[in-house]
Amino acid sequence: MPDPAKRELRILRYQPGVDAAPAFGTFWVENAENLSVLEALQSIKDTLDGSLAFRWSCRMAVCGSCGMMINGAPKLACSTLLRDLPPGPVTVEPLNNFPIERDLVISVGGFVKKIESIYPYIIPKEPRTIAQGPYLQTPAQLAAYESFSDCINCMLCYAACPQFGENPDFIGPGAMALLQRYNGDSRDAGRQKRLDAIHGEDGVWSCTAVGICSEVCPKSVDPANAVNQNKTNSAFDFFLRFLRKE
Amino acid sequence: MNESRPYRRPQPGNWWAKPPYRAYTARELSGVAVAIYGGVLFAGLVSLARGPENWAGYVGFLKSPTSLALHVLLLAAVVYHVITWFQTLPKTMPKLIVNGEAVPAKKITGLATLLAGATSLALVLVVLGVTR
Amino acid sequence: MEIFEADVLIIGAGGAGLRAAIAATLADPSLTIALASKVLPMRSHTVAAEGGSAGVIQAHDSLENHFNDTVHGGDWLCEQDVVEYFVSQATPELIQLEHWGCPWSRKPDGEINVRAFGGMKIERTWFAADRSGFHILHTLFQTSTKYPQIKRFDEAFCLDLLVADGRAQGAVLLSPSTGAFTTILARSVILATGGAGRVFRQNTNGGIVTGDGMALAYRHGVPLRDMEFVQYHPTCMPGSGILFSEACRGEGGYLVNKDGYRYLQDYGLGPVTTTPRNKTMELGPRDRLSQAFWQEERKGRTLTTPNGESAVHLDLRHLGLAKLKERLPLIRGLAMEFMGIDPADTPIPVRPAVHYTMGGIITDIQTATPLAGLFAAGECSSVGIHGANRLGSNSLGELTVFGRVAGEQAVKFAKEAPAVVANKLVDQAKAAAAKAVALRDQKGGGERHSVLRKEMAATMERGCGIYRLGTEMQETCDKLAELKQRAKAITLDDHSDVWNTDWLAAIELGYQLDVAQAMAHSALERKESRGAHQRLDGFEKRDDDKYLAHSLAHYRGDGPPEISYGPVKITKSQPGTRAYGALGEQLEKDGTHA
Amino acid sequence: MSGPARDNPRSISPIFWLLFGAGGMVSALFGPALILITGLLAPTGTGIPESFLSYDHALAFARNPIGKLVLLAVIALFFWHGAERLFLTLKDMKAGPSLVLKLGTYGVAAAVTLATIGLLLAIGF
Ligand SMILES: Cc1cc2nc3c(=O)[nH]c(=O)nc-3n(C[C@H](O)[C@H](O)[C@H](O)COP(=O)(O)OP(=O)(O)OC[C@H]3O[C@@H](n4cnc5c(N)ncnc54)[C@H](O)[C@@H]3O)c2cc1C
Ligand code: SF4
Ligand code: F3S
Ligand code: FES
Repeated sequence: MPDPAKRELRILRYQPGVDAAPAFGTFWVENAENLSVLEALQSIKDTLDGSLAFRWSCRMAVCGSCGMMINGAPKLACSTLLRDLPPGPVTVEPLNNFPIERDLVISVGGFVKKIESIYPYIIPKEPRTIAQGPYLQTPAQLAAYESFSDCINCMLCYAACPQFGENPDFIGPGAMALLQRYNGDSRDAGRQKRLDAIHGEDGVWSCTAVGICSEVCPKSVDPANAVNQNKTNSAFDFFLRFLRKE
Repeated sequence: MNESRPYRRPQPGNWWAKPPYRAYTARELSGVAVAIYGGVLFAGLVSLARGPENWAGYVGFLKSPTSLALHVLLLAAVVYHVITWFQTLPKTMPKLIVNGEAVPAKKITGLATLLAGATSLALVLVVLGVTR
Repeated sequence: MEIFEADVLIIGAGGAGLRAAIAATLADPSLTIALASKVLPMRSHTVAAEGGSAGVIQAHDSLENHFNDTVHGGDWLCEQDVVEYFVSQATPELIQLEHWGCPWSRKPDGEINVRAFGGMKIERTWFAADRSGFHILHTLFQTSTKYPQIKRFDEAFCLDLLVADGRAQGAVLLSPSTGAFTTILARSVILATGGAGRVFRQNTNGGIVTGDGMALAYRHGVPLRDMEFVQYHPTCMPGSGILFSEACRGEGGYLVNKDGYRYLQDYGLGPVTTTPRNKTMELGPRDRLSQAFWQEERKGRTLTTPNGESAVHLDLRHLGLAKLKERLPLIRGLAMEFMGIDPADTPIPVRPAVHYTMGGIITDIQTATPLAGLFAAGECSSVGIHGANRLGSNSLGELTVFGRVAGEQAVKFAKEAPAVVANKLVDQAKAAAAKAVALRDQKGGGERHSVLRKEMAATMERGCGIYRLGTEMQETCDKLAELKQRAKAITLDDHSDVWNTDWLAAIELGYQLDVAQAMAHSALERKESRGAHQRLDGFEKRDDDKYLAHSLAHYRGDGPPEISYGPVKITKSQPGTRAYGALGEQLEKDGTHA
Repeated sequence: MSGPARDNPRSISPIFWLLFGAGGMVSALFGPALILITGLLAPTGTGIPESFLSYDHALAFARNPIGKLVLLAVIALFFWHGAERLFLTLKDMKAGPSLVLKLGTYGVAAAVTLATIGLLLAIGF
């Protein structure tokens, strides 16, 4: 008789140097009704197998550490409750489209480089001193970029995007959300510089508007908008650059 | 000290045929229907340039059940194209801010789809009116 | 072992560490700044701060008000000269963040908006919806990428500081992704490693908040100051401890017991008003609110949640859906995601949980510790502004104000310091690495560190909770001593080097036990009640004659810490009665407390 | 730290993408109506007289400058639209080497565009 409070987790395990390829390992967790997937992993680590590796920190869906594939879909483990998943075994895998370093831990360095490549800071229109006080920014001007500033860098969108799966150099949805966060900011004047950073094949032009990135985003950032809006911008820039005087 | 040896899991080659990407592939292929219809028109233009007899053959084809069936299929595919086109539209434009709040994508899609319905309807009515 | 030479090394890339890095590079762009963090900078726990950051901006407010609120809030255990400096610098720093792009919430005319916060007389908390810490952290991280002189070591775990000739000169790092060690040599070092809330069971802190920097400095002879003062936040999710920001109350939320009664009026926080009134009822300070909960629980007037925790209700229903969506979207999301409750139509069960460590690595107003070349900023430090109880929204301000000071001071020190003595330091680093490897590989008694961690958290909650008893604190001290012994003989499940998180957690447990000991022993020694330290065993009153003094915990290796006391700097506010609600207003009128 | 602008040649995709977009928009706004009219209503004589499909009528339309423009726009843009989508889908399917796919899609669209211009000129004014 299966215990209703118990739940089976099938976790993809991989240890470099030991395993030739990842393989699933099975664990049963107690008292599963009240646990998030993250808490289930923690209880496995604390009581069954301390070698299970995964990232986590805030456990409140804001730090972006705990992205993984849960039943095949990219999710934050901390805000995915076992009781909300369909009955039966739960599969847990590292995020798709990223190299697996160990178990559920994937490589993040490439993503960080992408963020750094798009000038992710205010390039001021009119520099101000502290004594001059804050810039004015109306709620409407804030709303123009606010959703893009909510990105927690969880990379779920990258795990969902098949074009990133095909081309790991594709700048990708998350970094584009950040780019649009600054391009859309009324205090900023760096738009052209950033457009120049993404006009290549690995920039916006790898996106085919699949749109799944926005569907899986846990923070409603709408990265697909950021990418495709900039496809429009970059396309016009392709022709308008001849009119620009430099 | 071991070097880390990241393992790369390749994306399956048939991802495009599997959910959740299947809808995207269908959307893309619906765009091909647009080109096929363009091909039908192009064939008409060729016939027209070749003279009245050739044109008559073309018109004969248009009246054939094969052509009618083809056009019903094309119409269905293009309507799917219209719907998905406007679902994508809000992604390709800047956020619309009205009264300090971003207009939801659904609203933009809805309005644009209505507008497209109206333009198509208008064209049909104009043609019907002019040719009467 | 790889060796990297920097001018300034910063350990910790949360709000304080990032601000320090930017300040350092702006102070002298020719220097190399190494910035190490055990997680990616944007995962640092500053990301979780919800409510906002205090800085005087309204015309009818004044620096003096902010000063007084802070010093009263801290029950006069604050360094008043430091508080004075802090309040004067908080607003400029918030403006600086604004210039760097922080998306502060605005008024319709585009000016900065502020909200009310507990213990603050006038609204002065700048906020970015209820994701203030998130936006501050991301703004700082992104801005820091502008400066190539800042050489980041992301996901690099600090094992030890390198100290030679009485001077901090670097650190040894472990890279989880390879298991490789790196020695960083630097002419000055800043610790910005955050708090230690994870030594308790129910807490609002992220998994990485394990007091590492505190323990590192402490082990090198730097005293930890005021460690007994641990803040309980009154409104947290029962079980997980996830925080519901004070902003809930700032926006007008009610706290009610199981009978629907706004019980705070019974604890000197009245009068009851329907709209929020500063320093009254729900806008009283955190320690008082958490203490009121404890009393209600004893009176049997709390409810019990399905997972067996007691709780009261945070009622936000009267705020309406629109306001919740605009001002408290994260809070609403948390309640819906984690508890299946929409606060727009159901009250949220909440209870107190450990939130913040007021104490930390002792520093002077320049953020310098007694160890030359070592600076500390942020929650790991005790620069002296929080006293016995921190006011909500004073901590984010602290990160930027003192993060900047630390960056500038560390640069100044680095430029004057002699070159580092590489050989000695590399030997030290090798020894530290060897020790870590030995822990990883040891075949101990077979006990798991997770077992010890649970026992530590439970004993800390029991002995160093909202109210404290000498006997229980003694038991906690004894238990911690026992755990420290057992910790030496643990066995890991994992002996590999790539992403051995079993290993990292075991090292962190060592840090936590040291910090917990400092807390418990400092608490046991303080025979009075002040701020967050409340005793029920004959020491219910504040005792300014004996204890208007900072506790200092000194590391004594395997033995218990030694507790001594240091003076409190009082400049313009003489200790008075710390009262809120109607009594507070009366006293203020009479001028009894400034 | 990484210099994005370096090693970052500009893609020529915008040319195809804009043609694709224009075709998509025209077909979204008028596609269903056009198919309905030329493919279903006119051939079956539903609401539209026989003369609509007569050679003279069609020739007059194709000789009218505006008519020419409409025909060019619709035929060429529809092809470019389909070409882009087919190319990307075939690429997703890894159906063949990129050059072959490009010739089979963009190549066809370009050929049809040129042919249409040629035919419209040949038909005269
Ligand atoms: C849920 C919550 C809400 C809060 N809300 C507010 C609020 O509204 N207003 C307010 O003023 N304050 C608030 N606070 C308090 C405030 O957020 C924290 O005190 C502050 O963010 C701490 O910042 P920090 O830079 O000192 O440390 P953190 O942000 O915690 O950063 C610590 C850094 O040190 C690194 N580190 C730690 N150990 C090591 C090691 N061994 N090796 C290498 N790196 C290491 C970490 O990786 C991290 O980068 C809140 C706190 C919590 C928990
Ligand atoms: S856009 Fe969304 S899914 Fe992508 S990284 Fe940001 S928060 Fe995560
Ligand atoms: S899923 Fe990928 S293809 Fe574009 S719209 Fe999103 S980035
Ligand atoms: S642990 Fe932070 S997002 Fe899940």
